[in-house]
Amino acid sequence: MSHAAFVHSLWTMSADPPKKIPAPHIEYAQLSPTLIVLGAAVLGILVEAFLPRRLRHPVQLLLSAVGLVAGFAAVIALAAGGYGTGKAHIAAMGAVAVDGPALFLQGTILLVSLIAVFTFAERRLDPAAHGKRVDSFAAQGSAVPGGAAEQAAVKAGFTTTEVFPVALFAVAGMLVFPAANDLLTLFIALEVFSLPLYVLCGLARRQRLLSQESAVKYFLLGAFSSAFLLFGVALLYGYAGTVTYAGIADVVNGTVRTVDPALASTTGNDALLLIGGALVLMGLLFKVGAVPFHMWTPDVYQGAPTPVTGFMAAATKVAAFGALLRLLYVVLPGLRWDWRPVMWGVAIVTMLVGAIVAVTQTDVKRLLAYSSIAHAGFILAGVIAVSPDGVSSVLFYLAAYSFVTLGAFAVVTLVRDAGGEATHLSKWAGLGRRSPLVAAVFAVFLLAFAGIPLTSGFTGKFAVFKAAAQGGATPLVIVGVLSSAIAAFFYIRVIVLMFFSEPKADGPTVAVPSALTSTAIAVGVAVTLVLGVAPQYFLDLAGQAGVFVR
Amino acid sequence: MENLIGLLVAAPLLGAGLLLCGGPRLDRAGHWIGTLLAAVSFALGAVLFADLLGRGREDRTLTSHLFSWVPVGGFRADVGFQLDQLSMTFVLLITGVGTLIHLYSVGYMEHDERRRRFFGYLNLFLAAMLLLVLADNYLLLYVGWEGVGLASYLLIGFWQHKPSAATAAKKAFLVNRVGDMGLSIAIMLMFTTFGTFAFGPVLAHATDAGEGRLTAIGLMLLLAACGKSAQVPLQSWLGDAMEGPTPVSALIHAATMVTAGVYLITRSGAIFNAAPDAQTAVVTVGAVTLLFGAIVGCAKDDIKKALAGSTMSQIGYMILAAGLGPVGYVFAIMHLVTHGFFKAGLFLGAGSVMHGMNDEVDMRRYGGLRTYMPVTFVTFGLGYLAIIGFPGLSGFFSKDKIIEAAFAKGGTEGWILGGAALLGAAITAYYMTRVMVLTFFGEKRWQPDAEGNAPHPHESPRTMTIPMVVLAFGSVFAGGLFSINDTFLKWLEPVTGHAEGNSPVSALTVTIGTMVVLVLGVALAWAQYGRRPVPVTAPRGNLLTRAARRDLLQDDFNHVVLVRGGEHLTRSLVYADHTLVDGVVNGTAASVGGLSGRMRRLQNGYARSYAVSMFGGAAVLIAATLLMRAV
Amino acid sequence: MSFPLLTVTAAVPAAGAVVTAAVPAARRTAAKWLALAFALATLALAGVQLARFDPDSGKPFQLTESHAWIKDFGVRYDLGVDGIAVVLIALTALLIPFVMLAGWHDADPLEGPAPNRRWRPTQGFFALILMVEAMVVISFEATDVFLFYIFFEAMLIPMYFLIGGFGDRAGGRSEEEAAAQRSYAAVKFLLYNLAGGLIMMAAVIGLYAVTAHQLGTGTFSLQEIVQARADGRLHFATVTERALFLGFFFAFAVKAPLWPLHTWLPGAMGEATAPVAVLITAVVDKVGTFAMLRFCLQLFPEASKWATPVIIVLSLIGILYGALLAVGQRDIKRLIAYASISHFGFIILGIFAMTTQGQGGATLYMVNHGISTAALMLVAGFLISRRGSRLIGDYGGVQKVAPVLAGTFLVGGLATLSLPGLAPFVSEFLVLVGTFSRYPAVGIVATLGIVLAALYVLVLYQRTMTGPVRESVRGMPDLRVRELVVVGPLIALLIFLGVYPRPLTQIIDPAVGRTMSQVHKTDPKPDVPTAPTNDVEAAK
Amino acid sequence: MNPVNYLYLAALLFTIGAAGVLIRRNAIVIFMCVELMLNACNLAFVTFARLHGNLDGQIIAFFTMVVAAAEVVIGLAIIVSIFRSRHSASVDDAGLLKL
Repeated sequence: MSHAAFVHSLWTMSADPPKKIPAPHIEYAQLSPTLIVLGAAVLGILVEAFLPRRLRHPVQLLLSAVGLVAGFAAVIALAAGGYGTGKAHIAAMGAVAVDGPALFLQGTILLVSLIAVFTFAERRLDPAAHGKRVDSFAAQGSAVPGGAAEQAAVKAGFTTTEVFPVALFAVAGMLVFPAANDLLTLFIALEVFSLPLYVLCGLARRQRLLSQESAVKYFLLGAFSSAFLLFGVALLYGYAGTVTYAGIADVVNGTVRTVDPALASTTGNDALLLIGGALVLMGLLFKVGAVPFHMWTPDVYQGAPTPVTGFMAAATKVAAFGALLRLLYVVLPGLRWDWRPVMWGVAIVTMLVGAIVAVTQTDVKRLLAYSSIAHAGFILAGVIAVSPDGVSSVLFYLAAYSFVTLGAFAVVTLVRDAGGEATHLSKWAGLGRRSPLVAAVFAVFLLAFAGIPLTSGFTGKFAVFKAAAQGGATPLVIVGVLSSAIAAFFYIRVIVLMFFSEPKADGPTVAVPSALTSTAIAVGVAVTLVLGVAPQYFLDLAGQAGVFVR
Repeated sequence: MENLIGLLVAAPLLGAGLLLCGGPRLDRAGHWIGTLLAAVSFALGAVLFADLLGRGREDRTLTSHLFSWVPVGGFRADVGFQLDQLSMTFVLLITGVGTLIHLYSVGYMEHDERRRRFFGYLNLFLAAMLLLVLADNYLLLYVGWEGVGLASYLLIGFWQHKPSAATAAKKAFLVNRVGDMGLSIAIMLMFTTFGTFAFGPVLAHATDAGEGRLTAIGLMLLLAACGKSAQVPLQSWLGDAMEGPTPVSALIHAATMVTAGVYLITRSGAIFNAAPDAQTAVVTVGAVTLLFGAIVGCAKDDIKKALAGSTMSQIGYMILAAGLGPVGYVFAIMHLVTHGFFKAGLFLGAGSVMHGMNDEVDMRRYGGLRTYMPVTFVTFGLGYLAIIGFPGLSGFFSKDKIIEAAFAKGGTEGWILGGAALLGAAITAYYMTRVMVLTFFGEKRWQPDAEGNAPHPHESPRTMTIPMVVLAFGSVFAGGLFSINDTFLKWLEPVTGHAEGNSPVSALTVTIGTMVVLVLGVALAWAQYGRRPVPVTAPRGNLLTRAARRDLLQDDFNHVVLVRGGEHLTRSLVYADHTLVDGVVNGTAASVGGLSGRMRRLQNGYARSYAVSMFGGAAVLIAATLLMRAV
Repeated sequence: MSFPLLTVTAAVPAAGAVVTAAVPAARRTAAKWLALAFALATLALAGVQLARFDPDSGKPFQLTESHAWIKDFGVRYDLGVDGIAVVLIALTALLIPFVMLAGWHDADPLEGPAPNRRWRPTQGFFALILMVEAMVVISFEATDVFLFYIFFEAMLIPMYFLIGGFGDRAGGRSEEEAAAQRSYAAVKFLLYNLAGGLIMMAAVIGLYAVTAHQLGTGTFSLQEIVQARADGRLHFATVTERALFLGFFFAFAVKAPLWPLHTWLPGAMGEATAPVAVLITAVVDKVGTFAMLRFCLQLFPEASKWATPVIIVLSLIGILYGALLAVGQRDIKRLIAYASISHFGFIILGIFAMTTQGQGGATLYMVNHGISTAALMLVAGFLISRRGSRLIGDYGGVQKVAPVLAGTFLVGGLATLSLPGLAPFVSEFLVLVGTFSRYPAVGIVATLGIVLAALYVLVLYQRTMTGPVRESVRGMPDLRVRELVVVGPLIALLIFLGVYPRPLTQIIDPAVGRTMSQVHKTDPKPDVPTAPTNDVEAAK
Repeated sequence: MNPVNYLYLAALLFTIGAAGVLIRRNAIVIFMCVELMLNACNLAFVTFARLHGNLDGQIIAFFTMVVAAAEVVIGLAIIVSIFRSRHSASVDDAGLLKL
């Protein structure tokens, strides 16, 4: 038929009375982790609305803790129910996958968030303002820094207890992100966890200007990247006529050829596929902080309230890598020969840039930011090894890394001077003399980052590189090893600073944390050492969880 | 009987252990303990000697295998002793002279607060030297070889507070190490050639090996000998070694240790016999050294250094003889023994003189001492006569034979060697006379020393004179006793073998020749120093004299070439290590740092530039992906 | 199952480290004695190992233990000792107590108020030493490449703190200067070795990839790999094998250290206190040479042979270079460090000469060098602690005021220049013979090393000990009892092993023979086979 | 006319938006540009939906609008707060965090 006629037919078709849209069938039980957390978040909002201030903090803490624990329990239940392996399938009309990787990552995210929430709730570090203990969040986010309103708020001892529900929303988003099984869900989840994070970044109690600046940067760049991602989604949709992973994959593999020739200009047009894929990839790489989409990381990590930084650094990475894995393994395996070389490049550049730039950093948080970039590179090396080993190694690495990161940032919150946290490295000189314990703990984390044997960092690195090597990516391993050598240099530098240089007279004090932060740090150390010495059980977990459902 | 051999070595070793670890509580009795143990091993030696004499000429070899030392794979080194006529000779010489010198030292070192340690070192030396001559394989010999080196190091540097002494000691050890290098390479060669380095098999199978290999071994052994026996080119240490106490010079640097080289060559005779080229090298070294030493000896004003030069030259004779092969071995050893007597005697005499002259060593400040220290004069005089080869005294017999043997080498070689030997004899007569005259004749040229107290020459105590007397007897009669119907030859022959050389000139001619040159030498010396007064400060002298005073510039050569060169080398290496080798490493680190600093500036804090990088990144990503598809 | 002797031998010092570190700040002395007790216990256990080790049993490894550990990586907790390992373990266990005694006061906190009540340098010092011991011991025992690698790497951390955390009193320099140079040395040590280790990690991964690819399941078990190679189930492509070999060897060569990767050693040994320096050169570095012998040769025989020429040349350079630089040093400890570089040259030379004498000698050399360097370095440390300066030029005439110190120093020096009669001579000569019998020229050049050794030792002795007594050393006390207790036994051992090394060689010999056979090398035969009779009588 | 042209338009809009983000200083404007990009995506979605003859794209467009709205809420809040503390909405003034 003629072209015009075809177009007309479309018009008329849409003019028909709309068919009944069947109510979707949702497996609530299998989505329960997400739902529980969301519920907790909503409750949290209500709490903010109705409870008196003094009660909010404990209640929020309790609420979110319970929520997260319950969520975790749900994950365990699902895993025990075999959803991780045998009964893995796609839930919610193909929107969400319930399979090994999803559950493993969700479990990790929930645990990490639980620990992170503890650090959120820490109220012993800052000196009591007007007799009221305060946490590291702004008295009133909306108030102008240093303005009358803020002073009043401080005097009144306000604290932004909204962070708890906000964080919970973010967690909910993160839970969906790695499980998202169509591009739309992916995008929504992305936004759902990004937006709260933007807010959280802006809520620091001290150095609010930095905090707000980081929020703005994160927000603008985040929005920018998600726009790219969305456009990529659009193009992929245009390519495949569907946004479900399975659907796209089918078209990619050429199993389905839905087109009547007139649509050949779009459907099955590889240009759309490649560009779209690249853009979506970029959106995810932005989240994991891979070069060249990494530039927000240092600024945001430095400016954000340290607990939030820890939370972001750990949880976001897990979620984002989860999504990345799923995209590459479920949607684009057919395209392997196109994206692998590109990802090689990205991985190499990321490892090197992260390691090299970190060498000259002078601020602990920025240092950790760059180190996180380098680690993103290492993980990418594992991602690129397109094999079950690759998946499980990445899962393991994420679990190991996230706890180390949390612990490290938790330690950072302890080292304080008059201006709040003393994050400039020069201030850390001689910390080992002043408080050997804290310094030792931090040293442990640094060594784990550096990948010294008997720490989780080593096991993870080994697993990832091993997968890469077996996947035939030997060059990646070499570069990885080299950049680890460079990275070792600055981790060691910090250790030298802490232990071998004389303490400064005006050096910072090390605050004695409450049980909350202590728990966070303790857990961090414990996980670091356990995964370093006896990783077999967890490797098994990751191994079993290494299969995606299609 | 065999077990006694072990004790022979053990006794002085025990002494060394006691005296060195015993601590101050042994200060009072220490020297006597040392002397006693030396005497004990002499006694044991005597007993064994008697035992050997009791046996038939052919089975005069005792062996005792103690334990397997280093068994690794095919490499078997044992600690085992072999006592035959050759080692027996040495044992008696070492322990005998050794004991005497212990005795002498009791008096000589009386006023030294570290006397105990001195005797400890002496005992250590005895033990090492005995090990050297008793070992039944080259590796164990090597142990003794370096052991005596150590002892000599400790003893030369005994007065460590004198920098000169410390330096001399170090020099001696280092030069010897060069020699030792030769020995160890020789042993390796033996191992690769024969699969073992025990005397028995090696010497038995020497002829089976290729001549080239044997020559190599021979040359390496020669190098070792040069180091230990102060032969050219490794002789430079001996003169400085005189920094040590005189008894040390007498025992180690005259009578025993320095003759170890001769022992080594004689012991390895089987190898040298099969390697004529090596032998040629040996005789050359011997001839050169005997002249070299003699010339140096003429120029020195320091009595001990003069004697040292003489020692060099005399050992030159021995090496020369040993190099001649079966013709000379016996005479080499014979001269070695006689030399052991008279040279030790001379040194002890010199020591006694110094003892009486507040340790003045410059002969130009002696003179006319014969009346003040008669015993010393007489014993020294007898030693003098012996060394210049005065008919009927020890030196005469032994040296004469060597000169004969040299001629017997035959051909031009024979004439050259013989001539050199004769010339050496002449010079010997000259410089020894010079020493004699300067010291004991002429008018008194004493001068108050640095502290301004004038010397009061006096005879030395008994403990010192007795050994001198005994040695004097030795230097007078030993040669004769040995030569009466070739006792010594018959005694050694089973070990070293012997061949009569066919000399182009008759023995008589040689003897007359020696007499003539002897007279000439003496007369010349007398004319120079006996007739006219001797200036207290040495005249500038002609070129040769000045060169000879400086050991014929050998040290200067070493200094310029080795020391300076070495210093430059090390200094530049230290620099290179820091700048180059380490520089590369630090350079890498630095460049990474620089790179980091530069890349860091990209992070300029402007959100928009971040956005640019993202945009660019996206572009690249897309481009790359498309490209991948394109290719 | 039988008593896990090997595990316990490593566990005791580890436990000791924990316990010692936990001792409250006030009870310094108690901590020291406690640590010493643990070290002695370890020594006892090492003794038991020696006793229970049967040199002549045909088994490649004895006292073995084997448990699954990380099966995803094919890693097993496999322990076992051969003749070489058991001897080196004994050496380690033997030296540690002396190191502790020698460093008895090195870590006493400076006068003045402690920066914090938890500040316990002394406890830390001794705990770290024990930790190092534990890790060294287990890396000697590990027969699983990965297990070895883990401790080979982890060992760096406690060493690093020992070097950077505890130095000599400043001497000429200001405290800051001293601290700066110290931490520079420590960082250099760590980065150098870490780089080596990381490159080795790549090789380890590669090894896994190969085994996993060819055997189905990846494995790190030394025996299994060797076995698989033997019966042809496992075959390395030439390039792969060489690459892997280089990866391993690089790490070991840094640790050993082999020229030109040595530049960290002088700094580290110079800045660290004498006992720690001993720990570095006598104990930790031995792991490197040991690993060459055990892993490089046994895992990659072909590649080892391929690399031999280069390695031989490098170690030859190392011998002469180290010696020459030692001559040029002005700092006592750096001098000893360079001397060690020269000696490590000998060890590596011996290993790659691929002869029984060479490898047996090299192994013996590791032990003897450990003892002799310990003796020399510790005495040097005593000297330095008296005067507070490391510069040779600041001493002179010490033998007059402290004869015993000078005497022991001399003996240590003589051992270093491998004087016959002292232990090092035996090993050095074995190495030389072993090398000579395969590469005569190399052997001869290497022999120059013994002359140079004499040079630097005697120069050191002359400048520090002899000559007129310097004002600076006047009234310097002689060795104290504690110090004698440290030096005496070491010297006794040097003499004993020099006269009667048989006990060691008996244990080492079979192991070396096995290594040789795995490299498919046999000793060159002598040209003139002498009558067997003398061999027989020599054997008895 | 050929609906494919709408795609070109979408691409054009998207590019304009992106360029705006890169060029403009004012945070608000940048943010608007981002919104423009999102809407460009919407256009693409509906066009594709049209081409494919299914409704997914159109539905997605609605989701996108919601998300955009949410972003506005968050974004404006943040921008306003920083404006109030710095009295400037220029992103180039926010340069404390760097290197």
